[in-house]
This record gives sequence, C-alpha cells and structure tokens, in this order.
Amino acid sequence: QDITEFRIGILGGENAQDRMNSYSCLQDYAAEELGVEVKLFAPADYNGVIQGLLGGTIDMAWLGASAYAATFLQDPEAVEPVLVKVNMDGSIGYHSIGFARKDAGVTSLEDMQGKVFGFGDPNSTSGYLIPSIEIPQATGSTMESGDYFGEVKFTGGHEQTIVAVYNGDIDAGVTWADGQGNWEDGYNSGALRKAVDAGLVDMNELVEIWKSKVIPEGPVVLRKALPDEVKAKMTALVDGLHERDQDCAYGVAAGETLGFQSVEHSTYESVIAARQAKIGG
Amino acid sequence: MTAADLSLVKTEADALFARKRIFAVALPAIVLAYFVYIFFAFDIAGLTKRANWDNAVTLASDSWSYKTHVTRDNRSGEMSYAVEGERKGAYPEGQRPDWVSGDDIITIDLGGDTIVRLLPEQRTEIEVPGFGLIEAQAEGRTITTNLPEDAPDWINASNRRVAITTPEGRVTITGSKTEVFNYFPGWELFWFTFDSPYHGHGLFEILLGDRIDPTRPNITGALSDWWNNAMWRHKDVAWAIGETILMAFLGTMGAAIIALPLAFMAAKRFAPVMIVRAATRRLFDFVRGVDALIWTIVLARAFGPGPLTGTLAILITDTGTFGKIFSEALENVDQKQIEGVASTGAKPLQRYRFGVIPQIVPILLAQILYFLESNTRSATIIGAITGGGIGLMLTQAIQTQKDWEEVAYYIILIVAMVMAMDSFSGWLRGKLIGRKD
Amino acid sequence: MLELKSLTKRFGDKTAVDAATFTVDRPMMIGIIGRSGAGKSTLLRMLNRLSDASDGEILFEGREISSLKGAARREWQSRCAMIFQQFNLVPRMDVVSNVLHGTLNRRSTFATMFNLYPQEDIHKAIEILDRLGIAEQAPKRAEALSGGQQQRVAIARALMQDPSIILADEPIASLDPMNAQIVMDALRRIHEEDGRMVIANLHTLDTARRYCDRVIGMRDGRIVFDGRPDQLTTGVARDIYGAGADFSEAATSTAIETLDQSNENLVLA
Amino acid sequence: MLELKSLTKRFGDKTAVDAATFTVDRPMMIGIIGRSGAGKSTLLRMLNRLSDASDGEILFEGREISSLKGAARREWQSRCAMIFQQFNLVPRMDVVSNVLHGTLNRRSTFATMFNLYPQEDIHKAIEILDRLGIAEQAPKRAEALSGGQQQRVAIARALMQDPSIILADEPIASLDPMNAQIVMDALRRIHEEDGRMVIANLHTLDTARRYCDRVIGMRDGRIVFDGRPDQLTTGVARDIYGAGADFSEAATSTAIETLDQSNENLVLA
Amino acid sequence: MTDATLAAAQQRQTVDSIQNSYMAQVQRRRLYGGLTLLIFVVLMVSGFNVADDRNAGGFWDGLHQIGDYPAEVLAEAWEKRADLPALIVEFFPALVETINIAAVSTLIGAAAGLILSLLSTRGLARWPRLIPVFRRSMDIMRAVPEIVIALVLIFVLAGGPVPAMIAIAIHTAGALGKMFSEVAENADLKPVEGLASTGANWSQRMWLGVLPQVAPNYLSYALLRFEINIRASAILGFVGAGGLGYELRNAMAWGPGRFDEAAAIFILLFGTIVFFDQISSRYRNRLTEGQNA
Ligand SMILES: Nc1ncnc2c1ncn2[C@@H]1O[C@H](COP(=O)(O)OP(=O)(O)OP(=O)(O)O)[C@@H](O)[C@H]1O
Ligand SMILES: Nc1ncnc2c1ncn2[C@@H]1O[C@H](COP(=O)(O)OP(=O)(O)OP(=O)(O)O)[C@@H](O)[C@H]1O
Ligand SMILES: [Mg+2]
Ligand SMILES: [Mg+2]
Repeated sequence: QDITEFRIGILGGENAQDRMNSYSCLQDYAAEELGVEVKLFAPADYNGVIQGLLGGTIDMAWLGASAYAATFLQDPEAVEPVLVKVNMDGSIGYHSIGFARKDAGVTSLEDMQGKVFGFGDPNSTSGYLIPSIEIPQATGSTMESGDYFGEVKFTGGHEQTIVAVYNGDIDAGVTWADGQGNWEDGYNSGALRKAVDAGLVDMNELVEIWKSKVIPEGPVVLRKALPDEVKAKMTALVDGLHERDQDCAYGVAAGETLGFQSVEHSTYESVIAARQAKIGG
Repeated sequence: MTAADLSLVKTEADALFARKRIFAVALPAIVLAYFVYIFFAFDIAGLTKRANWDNAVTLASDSWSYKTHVTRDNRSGEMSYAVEGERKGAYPEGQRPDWVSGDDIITIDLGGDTIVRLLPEQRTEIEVPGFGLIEAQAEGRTITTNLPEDAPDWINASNRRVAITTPEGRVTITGSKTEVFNYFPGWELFWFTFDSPYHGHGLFEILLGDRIDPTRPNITGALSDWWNNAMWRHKDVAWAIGETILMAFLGTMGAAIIALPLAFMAAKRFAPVMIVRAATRRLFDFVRGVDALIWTIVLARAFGPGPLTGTLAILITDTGTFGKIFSEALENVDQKQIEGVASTGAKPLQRYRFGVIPQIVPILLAQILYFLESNTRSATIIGAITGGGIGLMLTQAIQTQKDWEEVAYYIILIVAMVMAMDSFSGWLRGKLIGRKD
Repeated sequence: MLELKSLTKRFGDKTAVDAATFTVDRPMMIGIIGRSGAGKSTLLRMLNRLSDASDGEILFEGREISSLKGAARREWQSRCAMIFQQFNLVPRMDVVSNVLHGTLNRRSTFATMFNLYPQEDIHKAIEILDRLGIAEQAPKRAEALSGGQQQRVAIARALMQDPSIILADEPIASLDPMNAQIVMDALRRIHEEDGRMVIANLHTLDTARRYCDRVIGMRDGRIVFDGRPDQLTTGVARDIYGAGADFSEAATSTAIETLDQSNENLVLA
Repeated sequence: MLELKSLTKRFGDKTAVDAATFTVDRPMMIGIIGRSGAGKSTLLRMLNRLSDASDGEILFEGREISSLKGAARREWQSRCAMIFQQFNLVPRMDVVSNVLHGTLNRRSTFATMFNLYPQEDIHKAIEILDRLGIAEQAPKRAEALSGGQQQRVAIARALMQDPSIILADEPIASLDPMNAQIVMDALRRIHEEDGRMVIANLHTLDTARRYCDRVIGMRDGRIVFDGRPDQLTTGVARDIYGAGADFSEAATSTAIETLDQSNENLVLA
Repeated sequence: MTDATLAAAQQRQTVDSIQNSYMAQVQRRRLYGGLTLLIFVVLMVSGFNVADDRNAGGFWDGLHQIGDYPAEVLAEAWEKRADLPALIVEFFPALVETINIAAVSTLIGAAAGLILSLLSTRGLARWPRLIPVFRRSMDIMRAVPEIVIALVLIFVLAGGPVPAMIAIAIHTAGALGKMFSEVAENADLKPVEGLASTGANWSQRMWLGVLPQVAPNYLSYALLRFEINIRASAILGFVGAGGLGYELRNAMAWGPGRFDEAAAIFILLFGTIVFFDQISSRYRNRLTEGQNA
C-alpha cells in the first residue's frame, strides 16, 4: 500500500535542543526520498510520541531506551528499532550518573545513607529506570523512602535534579552523561554539560558518587505497519546521513557522532526487563 | 425614652459591638492560623534559605543581555567565536569580534581594564584590575595557577578547573578548553544572523541606502533574512502564535456550537424529563472536571500530537463549562417572551428562536468572548503538551536552559498576545452587546 | 360561534376556573371582570390553548377546540390572538420583527430561523403599525418604546395573525390612564371596523362599562354575572368583587377624567 | 468666625460658584436658597473640603481652611459636619455604627477594622439618638429605616463629630412634609441648644423664612441676596429664582398644611 | 374633502417611505448578517482544516480510536480494583497539597486583587492619577500564564508548592482585580462621601463605605476563582510543580502497570473538582440571591 504522508516524532527531554529546527534537513531529504509530505512533531511530553506511535499517527521517532520499552510493552507489534547512534568512541551507550555537592561531604553511595536522594522524570531511562534497578543492587536495600535513603523524591527532570542538588535541596541525584571527556567539563555531552555551559552550576562544587553500567542509546524506530519499501528507504536515509550531510547529522543526533548503525530489538531486552520488573513490583 | 429604657438600649448596643468584635477578630484569626499551618506545610522557612538568588540574578541578567563565547580548544589550539556559543551564532570563518586581537597571543579585551590573554602552550593570563595578574596553565587534565590558597569567592579554582567571574565577563579553564564569556546588553542577532549580508546595517541604510546584496532588493532581502533568522526563528514564532490562537478560537467556538443545543437538554424549563436533564448535567460536570490536560493525553492516542488534539481538548472541556453556563442562562429566561411567541401558534423551533435566543444571546456572547481570551492562555499550556504553538517553544526554551533572552522574548510575546486577545474580545463584546465594558 | 361548556381548570386542589359556561353567537366585545385570582387569566389561557383545560369543552363554529393537539392546536392559536398585560414582546428585536411574529404559524420554520419574511408581510406589518399610529417606531427595538406603544405593537402582532378572536389579558393594567385610553380605543376600533371578536380581561368596572357590549363577572373561578354593561349596578359589582359596603368604584378607576381632576388639585394646591 | 473670600469653583468652562464672599461672626442658622444648579451644593462641598476650591479663601477663626491637605484637612472635616440630601449613610450597617462613624477621624484604621469603639462613645451615640427620638432604632440596619429616620441618623452622626459647623445640603428634599418638619426642628434645636453654626441649603423659601436667622440667595453661582428672612420679599425671591410673573411660592412649598390639602383632594377625588 | 384625500395621500407617502427605509434596513441587516455568518463559517472550516492538516493524525481517521486509551486504563484499573482504596489513601496527601496551593493562592490573590481593584476604580482610587498604572499591571498579571511564572520560579526556589502558589496568586490577583473593579465601579458612592465628610481616611472609607456593599459579589467571585485555582494547581503539578497533577502525569506517562494509580488519582482529582464546584456554586447562588432579596 501507499502512504500519503510521513510523520516524524521527535522526543523531548534528553537530547532536545531546537529539535524541530535540527530535523528540518532530514524532513527535506525524506520528502525527496519518499515523494510525500513529511511532517515533524515535537510534543514536550514523552508520552505524546509514544501515544502517536501506538495510535499509528507517528511513523518514525528516535526514542529513549525506556520509552522504547514502554512502547514495546504496550504493543509489541507497534514499532521496530532499526538504528542507533554511535558515539565518537564507537560505543552506543551512555550512563546514568549519581552526583552530589562536594561540600556536603558525600563522595559515594555509602555516605548517602539516611539522606535525600532525587530521581528525575519517572519515564526517563537514566533519570529513573536504570538507577532504580542498579542502585538497590549496590546498596542492598530498596529505594523506598526511609529504607536506605532518608527520602526519595522525583524532581521532574534532569535540569531540575541538577539545580536541586546544586542548591542543596536534595543531597544527591541522578542524571545522564555520555561518560566521555572530563568531569570538570560536565563530560562531553549530557545534562550536566548543558548546565555548565549555561553558567548554572560550577562542576568544582559537584562530585560523582555513582555511575551506572552502560545504557544503550535509544533506537530510531519505525512503525511496523509501514510498507517495507518505505522502511527500507528511511533506514537507508538516516544511516547514510552522516556521509551525506555532516551538519544535518550533527543536528539530528544532537552532537558529534560517528553516525548510526543498525540495531536489534534484543539490545533493549535488559531495559525492557527492567521496566517489566518495575511494573511487577 | 425613660432612663431605664435608655440603659437597656445601651447594654444591647454594648453586646452588639462585643459580638461584632469577636466576628471581626475571628475571621482574620482563622486565616492567620491557616497561614501558619501553610508556613510549616510548605516549609517557607527552609525555602528562604534554599532560594538561590544567584540563579535569579543570572537568569534576569541573561534575559536582557547576551554573551559571546571565545573558546580555545586546549588540545588542538583551535579558536572559535560564537554568540551564545551556538553554531548558528558562530562568526563566519576568518571573522571575529573587534575586541579580540592578536594572532599568536590572542588578547581579549573584556572592558573595564579586564584583559584575557590566551598564550601558546595552553597558557592563559587574566588581568583583573585591583587584583593583579592571574596566570593559569593547562597540562593534560591538570591546571596550575598562581592563585593563592584563599582566593576570593569570585574565583573557584581546583586543579582540574578554574572559574573566574568578574563584572566584565567570565573565564573558565579546564584541561580541554579555555572559554571566555563577554557579556553585552541587548538581544544580539535579533534582526539578522552573521550569515546575512544585512547584519550590522542600520534601518535607514537598508531602507534608503544602496543595494547591499546585489541579487535582491534591500527591503525584500532584509525581510526574508529577518523572517528566516535561524537564531530567533521569527517565522516559526509567528506560526506558533497563530497556531495557539487557532486552537483557542476553534476550541471555544466549537464548544459553544456544541454546547448550545445540549444546554437546552440540561435546562429544567426545556427538558421536562428528569433523567435526560440529570444525565446531560453529569456529562457537563464530567468533561469539565476531567480537565483539558488529561483530555490531551486521551486524545493523543487517537489523533497524535498536533494542534487539532489541543483544539479538541479545549473544545471538550469548554463544552462542559459552556453547557453549564448556558443552561443556567436558559433557566433564567423570561417566560413572558416565550409565551408571547407561543400564543401566535409558533412551532417549537420558532419559539426557541424568537422567545429564547434573543434573550440569551448577550450572555452567550459575553461568555464566549471571555473564554476566548482565557483559552488563549490555556492554549499556550496545552500546546506545550500536544506539541504546537508558542507554549511549546517557551517550555522548551526554559527546560533546555537555553538563552534566557529567548525565554524573555517568548514571555513578552505571550503576554502581548493574551493582552491583545483580551482587548479584542472586550472590543467585540462592546460592539455586539453594546457598552458595558 | 364560540361556546364554552363547563370549562374547568384545576391546579392541584385549587379550582381556578369552575365550570365556566357561556355562548357568544356573534362577534362582540366582551369584558371579563373580577378581582385578582378570580380565574380570568386562566380562562383566557385555556381559550388560546396556552394551557389545557382540566374538564369541559370549547367549541368554535362547532369545532371542538380544547382537545386539539400539535399542528392543529397551533393553527387554532394563530386564529385566536392573545394580548398580555406585560405585552410579552421580544424586547431586543425591532418592532416590525415583533409584529411579524404574528405570521410564524404560516411560514416555514427554516425561513423564519434566519429572520426571512416575504416583503409583502413586512409591508403589511408596517401598515398595521400605521393604523395603530406607531409606524415611525417601526425600526426601533421594542424595549425602547413606552408601555402604551409596546402594547400597540402587541396588538399589531395580534392583527398580523388575522385572527377571528382577539383575547386580551388585562391589556391596560400596566399603563397610565392616557395610554390605557389609546389602547382600549384601538381594541374597540378593531372590533368595530374588522368585525373581530374581542374578549378582554379588565380590572376596572368603568372600562368594561364604557367599551364592552357584554360583561362577564367572575368570582373564585365561577361566572357570577353575564349581561349588558348597563345591568352592572354597584350592587352587582359588590357581589363580583366581594367587597363590603365601603366599596368605592373610584378606587379602581383608571379613567382619565377622574384622575385629571386630582392632578389638577395637586397643581393648584 | 467664618469668612469666605471670593470663593470660586470652576468645572471646565463652567463657573459653578463665582466669587462667593460673606462673613459670619457668630454661630447662626443660615439658609442658602437658589434654584437647581445655582451652586449651593458646590459651595457647601468646598466648605467641608469634599472638593477643592478653584480660587478664593475660607477662613475659620482666622485659620485658612481651603488649602489644608491630608490629615489637617480631615481634621477640619471632623469639625465641620455635613448632612446630605440622600443621607449618605452606610445602608448595610446598623444605626449605632453609622453614628459612630462620626468619630472616625479620631480612630485609627486598625481600630475601625475591629470595631474598637470605646464604650463611652457607644453610649454617647445612643444618647444622641435618644435626643433625636430614634434610640429604639439603634440596633437596626440603616437601610431598614424610613427617610426621616435615616436623616436623623445622619444628624446624629454629625453631632457625634461634635462639630463647630453643621452643613446640610438640602436635608429635607427627599422627605415628606411630616418628616421634613421633624428634621428641620431638630436642626434648629441643635443650633439653639448647643450653639452650633448651621448652614443649610434649602430649596423652599418658606422653610428658610421659618427656620433661619439669615438667608443667602444664590443665582448662577453668584450670591445675589444676603439678609434677614424678613427682607426676603416675593420680588427678591423672583430675582433669586429668575422666575417670571407667574412665580408662585406654593409650587416649591413643602409646608405640611398646603400639601395635606392636596392629599385630601386625591383621596376624595 | 380635498383636504381629507390630501391628508390620506400624505399618510400613504409617509407609510411608503417608512416601508422603503425599513426594507433597506432589512436588506442591510441580511447582508451584514450573511457576511458575518459566512466569514465565521469560513474561519471555522478553514481553521479546522489547518489544524487537521498540521496534526499528526487526521480527525476522521482518529475518531474511532478515541476510546482506546480510556479503555486500557479502565480495564487495568478494574482488574486491580481491590487496590484502589489503598491507592486513594496513599495519594491523599498530594491532594491536600494541591488544595492548599489553591487555597493559599486564592487568599493572597484575592487580597491583592481587592486592593488593586479599589486603587484602580474611578471614584474610589487613592491616587486617581495612578489608575492606568494599576490597571495595566493587573492586565499583565492576568496575561502571564501561570505555567510561565512557575517554570521560571522553579529555577530560583527549586520545585515544590511555593512556585506554583506564587504563580497562581499572581494570576488570581490580576483576574480578580479586574472582576472586583467592575463590581466596585457600580458601588454606591453616597456612603463613601458621607464618610469622607466626617474626616475618615481612605482605608476607613473603603472598609466601611465600599466593602460592605461589594462583599457578597467579591466573595462569590473569589469562590469561583478558588474552584478554578484547584484546577490550575493540578495543571501546574502536571508540568512539575508538585501536588496531585504531577502524580497523575507520572502514572499516566508510565503506561500500563500503573494505570491503577492513574485511575485512583483521577478519581481523587475529579471528585475534588466536582465537590468544590458544587459547594462553590451553591454558596455563590446564596450570596448573590441574598443580595437581591
Ligand atoms: N400555574 C398555576 N399553578 C397553580 N395555581 C395557579 C396557576 N396559575 C394560576 N393559579 C391560581 O389560579 C387562580 C386563578 O388565577 P388567575 O391568574 O386566572 O386569576 P386572575 O383573575 O387572572 O387574577 P389577576 O387579576 O391577578 O391576574 C389563582 O388563585 C392562582 O393562584
Ligand atoms: N462634578 C461636576 N462637574 C461638572 N459640573 C458640575 C459638577 N458638579 C456640579 N457641576 C455644575 O455646577 C453647577 C452648580 O451645581 P450645584 O450642584 O452646586 O447646584 P445646586 O445649587 O446644588 O443645585 P441642586 O439644587 O440641583 O442641587 C451646575 O451647573 C452643575 O451642572
Ligand atoms: Mg390575570
Ligand atoms: Mg445641590
């Protein structure tokens, strides 16, 4: 069957900056390639894109790992992952970073006993899902308030977590970073780096207290119901974007990358399992 | 009046005033007690300590100023110059701000005698008047400086990172790069970005002067470059505002059109069947109570993101509100007019048309126009969730902690938009209903 | 031509109209008098079929009226115009439109929804207004008119229906004496010139005496008097109004002369 | 003790009071007459400093009044009570509170908010009410009182201020003759018993003649007459009112006798 | 005789001219009415098309899916219905926070609105020259969406109820200020003048002369605002300012597995809104009726 238009959803949060703008080159290429109108959608809410993919109103999106898991768990037949971003060092992952204020005397998770700990957005992979699974493994107790930590809060997002830790509202929190480069720069990319660049925090005041295992970057997904030909074209387009137009690839990937490589559903099974576990518990 | 009577009146009056005093004291006392409870419930005491006024100052000053980044990559030694450190604001190859000079030794004049020199071998010198010369050198990840142990609090130095904040600008040095921020008042590149030939030309020059870009007339060229400004995105902003107003307009009007017939079903006088009436009223309560924000989520599944979803969310909520207001207006209509029309043998629809509609039209119009204005505000928020309109741009700008001048710009636009809608609806109300605001 | 057979209206326990029976064999001008609550309005409303009778029959030219339903009932209403004490116009619409409401029964619902009336109707409406001496008010909103003018608009609406009967429920009760006279004169003229039957509830004796060919007196829902105006003596009036010996007609009078007199007194004093 | 020196008030082009000049050397009861728009109200409002004079001076016991500002002005107002045609009470509050408002100038805002009036003031208020014959009304809401009673509450409020001057702007214009007399009697009694100066705008000649020691006539903002009541002949009155030969005093009279007569006529008619 | 016909002719003429001018008026009205209707319909239709076109999914395509999401939520909530009471208890503190935000901001906003309204009403203003200043500032307070203030304040005050409270209070002050001053404009000035003549100061005049008159209307508007503010505080929670709205968004965004929580929070929120809606409309009716009586 034919499609009359192609709709790309752009997810908010972790990698977003001028998203619509950065994607407009991709929009042009896709329109050229597919011969139909291509539209971009960037709802501020994670859930908007997920609902769009589930409801069939969004055809392609670059999801976070947890958002992909959420989509898969609600309807395994809705989307398939096709590509993933490759970092400058060739890896396809990033980390959840636990951090605290230096002058609070916290340098590791052990020091956090009885103190206030902050997650970001409960739908975020690095801001909630992964740390909520891995930190209890490290501490040996649950994440319930009063169990190991004195209190566990949700701040609402990476930015809020950073501000809250920096201001001393909470003793430690988690956010994401690529784990490349140096701590004092806030790593090469990530929420900390942006806060540093904006002049909101000084990395001298912060210390890293925990770092997760590598988390796979979220996949570019296509709706399964799309015609195979369309899927193939779009996969090829995004895959070859790096070679075709460096600037465009920079914009779409929100930073320097080595391009995209193809990815399987199996890469995300651990994240899906983590999310599944959350539902169960 | 006898003396006895009079003293009786006096005691009564005393009692009256005693009562009034108790009442006058009791009410504020209750409110005060509530505030005390809130003081602790909201932890106001802790909050005043935690409040980060530095952030407030940073944000406030950023909203009316911009900074130009001068960055040296301490590994490659490459220099870059960019407004707000953004690619779109980067100076074209070979150009740089006029307060930067030198080739081997790059001298950055931050003004007020504050001078930064970027020397070879990742060395940096900073002259701060009244403090002296600060020297720093990056080797690998380590920074060595000539700073004393007890540096003043505008310097934050460790062996990995040095940050110096002066009134003239900011310098941060890490192993990977040295960044100098120079602050200027105003919204740079608001009209044209660096890649536009019109950058740096005044209004008169563009309007009256010679052709700047030989391929295009000045006015059209300048307009199009301004309209397509990549930094401030005037075109997208205009579309976004249009989309926001569109959502408010369609949602409000659509709701009014749907609510009017339904309101008849909820009004006692027109729907004698109790069950129909109660059912319609509960329906109104329900759609109103759920709230537009939740509707956006429900609707996102069916329609995906976009302005239509926002429109429908407003439409559904307001159908409930209008339904309630309209049916109340219908309950209060004057029976005389209806009877007058009915007595001529008019058919039911005609009775409504002439007996009822003329009476409720002023109330309806006033309410619809009032909601049009308030929905413009709601549409800003709803747009942020459903992915449309100026609200999305604003929340994005805030959340990504981008430049606050952009945030300030959007806020001003939103306020202007809502105020414009407010006066427009007030004007229209005056036109249609006649005076009374 | 009009016959009422023990027409009765009950509101719960209360019998507002109690077996009213009378016959009118030619178009006349009939006044119904009685004190407040006697059932006058209720009677007229049953005649116009604004409310249903609890019992009894109404026959007009042999046809049973009180059981008509739906379109037939509306058709009857269009032949039996009603004028109200409070005028019951649509105040926000202009005078001509209000008069044109008299044609609603004949016109399609669709056209009237958009306020579309044939030109000849509009012309006729203005002519009727002219006949009542208020043609200049035609384009004004009804609410901008004085009480007397509004009542004449109501009469114009009634005439627009081209009715066989005009019912008037205390048409002058909320008017000053001057306007009251104009309105009653208009009703009388319509009766005389067009030969239409007019039944008017009146709350003053002298108006009834002066304008009507026949007077019906009601008390507590029952018809207690039915005769020529000259048969209406003060004694009979006392019966109808249930008043004691201190009953003075002047207290209910709206005639201009009497009042003029007291006005003059005021001015001269 | 009170001296006006070419006191003038202009509203845009219009000169409402035009160089009014007069001197009062001892507490008297003064009536100001003149037809509607003559500037009587404006004059009193300037005296009380409710509005500012455009030109001229007011001196009271040698002190310049018309340039006072802020607290000093309010202090003057508390010494110079004003009574209005429409009473200007707080309708939703009880009578005693309304009387106590006369002490506001002495009370802080805080005390007012919490109704902290000293007991002696409350008792004094009731005594004043009793003096005016309305002590029984003390706990009622002001709006529940008749016009004459409300005006007496207003006088009580004025007395509560313990003022040197009482200004009254047509105090009886909205009262019936019966109540008018009671109110004027009260004002006269206050003047005589307490020795306070009373200046009253009056729109009827006979009231002025009957109650005042001195009458000032205004026309088009200017003072055209200033003398004893007995100097106020019909000719002078014609000048003040600018009336033609058809001028009849009765038309503006509120005396009870004349009106009673016309009322009777109405009843008898 | 000729006189009579002449008069009749003249009469005829005036009627003719009235008929003509009225017909002209009717034509004009029909034209304008038709045009307005046309413009409105065109605006609606084209507006709808634009919105439909710029949306991800089309209106007609999506219509049949409208029940999908609620169905999922309800199905899961029904499955776990046994947990609902426990969840409702669990989220109750968040509800209290939401209501507290609304109550405090209504109180503060109404107090500010009260003062602003008096200061910006002709005839009552303390400084008549500053009326435009106060009016404009109310306009601005009203125009800034709460979410904007809240999001900005979060950076200074960190998360929690206070930014939301301040944001709503500011908006409330502007909105109530306007409504209040409309009421105050119609207040009877006689008592105020009466008090002024005794030497009462501005606050005494307002407290005794104006407030008793306007109190019922003010109270009724404030109640209406309170109800609106409960909604607003829930919405602000939605974008991260604490309270019940935030919990709801988290639960809904998480998707299956926490739909039972979503349902519980929804029941709480909906119940609260309806509850206060009913209470406030009852009291408002009482207040305004009591005044007319
Ligand atoms: N809808 C109603 N429901 C109950 N009782 C009614 C109703 N309408 C009228 N009544 C009662 O019926 C009686 C007759 O009322 P009706 O209005 O016919 O009297 P009336 O003679 O027209 O009096 P008025 O001069 O006051 O108009 C009155 O006692 C009235 O209370
Ligand atoms: N606030 C105002 N603005 C403009 N003109 C005013 C104002 N107040 C009064 N005037 C004018 O000043 C003139 C004098 O008015 P004033 O009220 O003093 O007359 P008066 O003698 O008290 O009349 P009345 O018997 O009607 O109360 C009138 O022509 C009036 O129109
Ligand atoms: Mg009646
Ligand atoms: Mg006056």
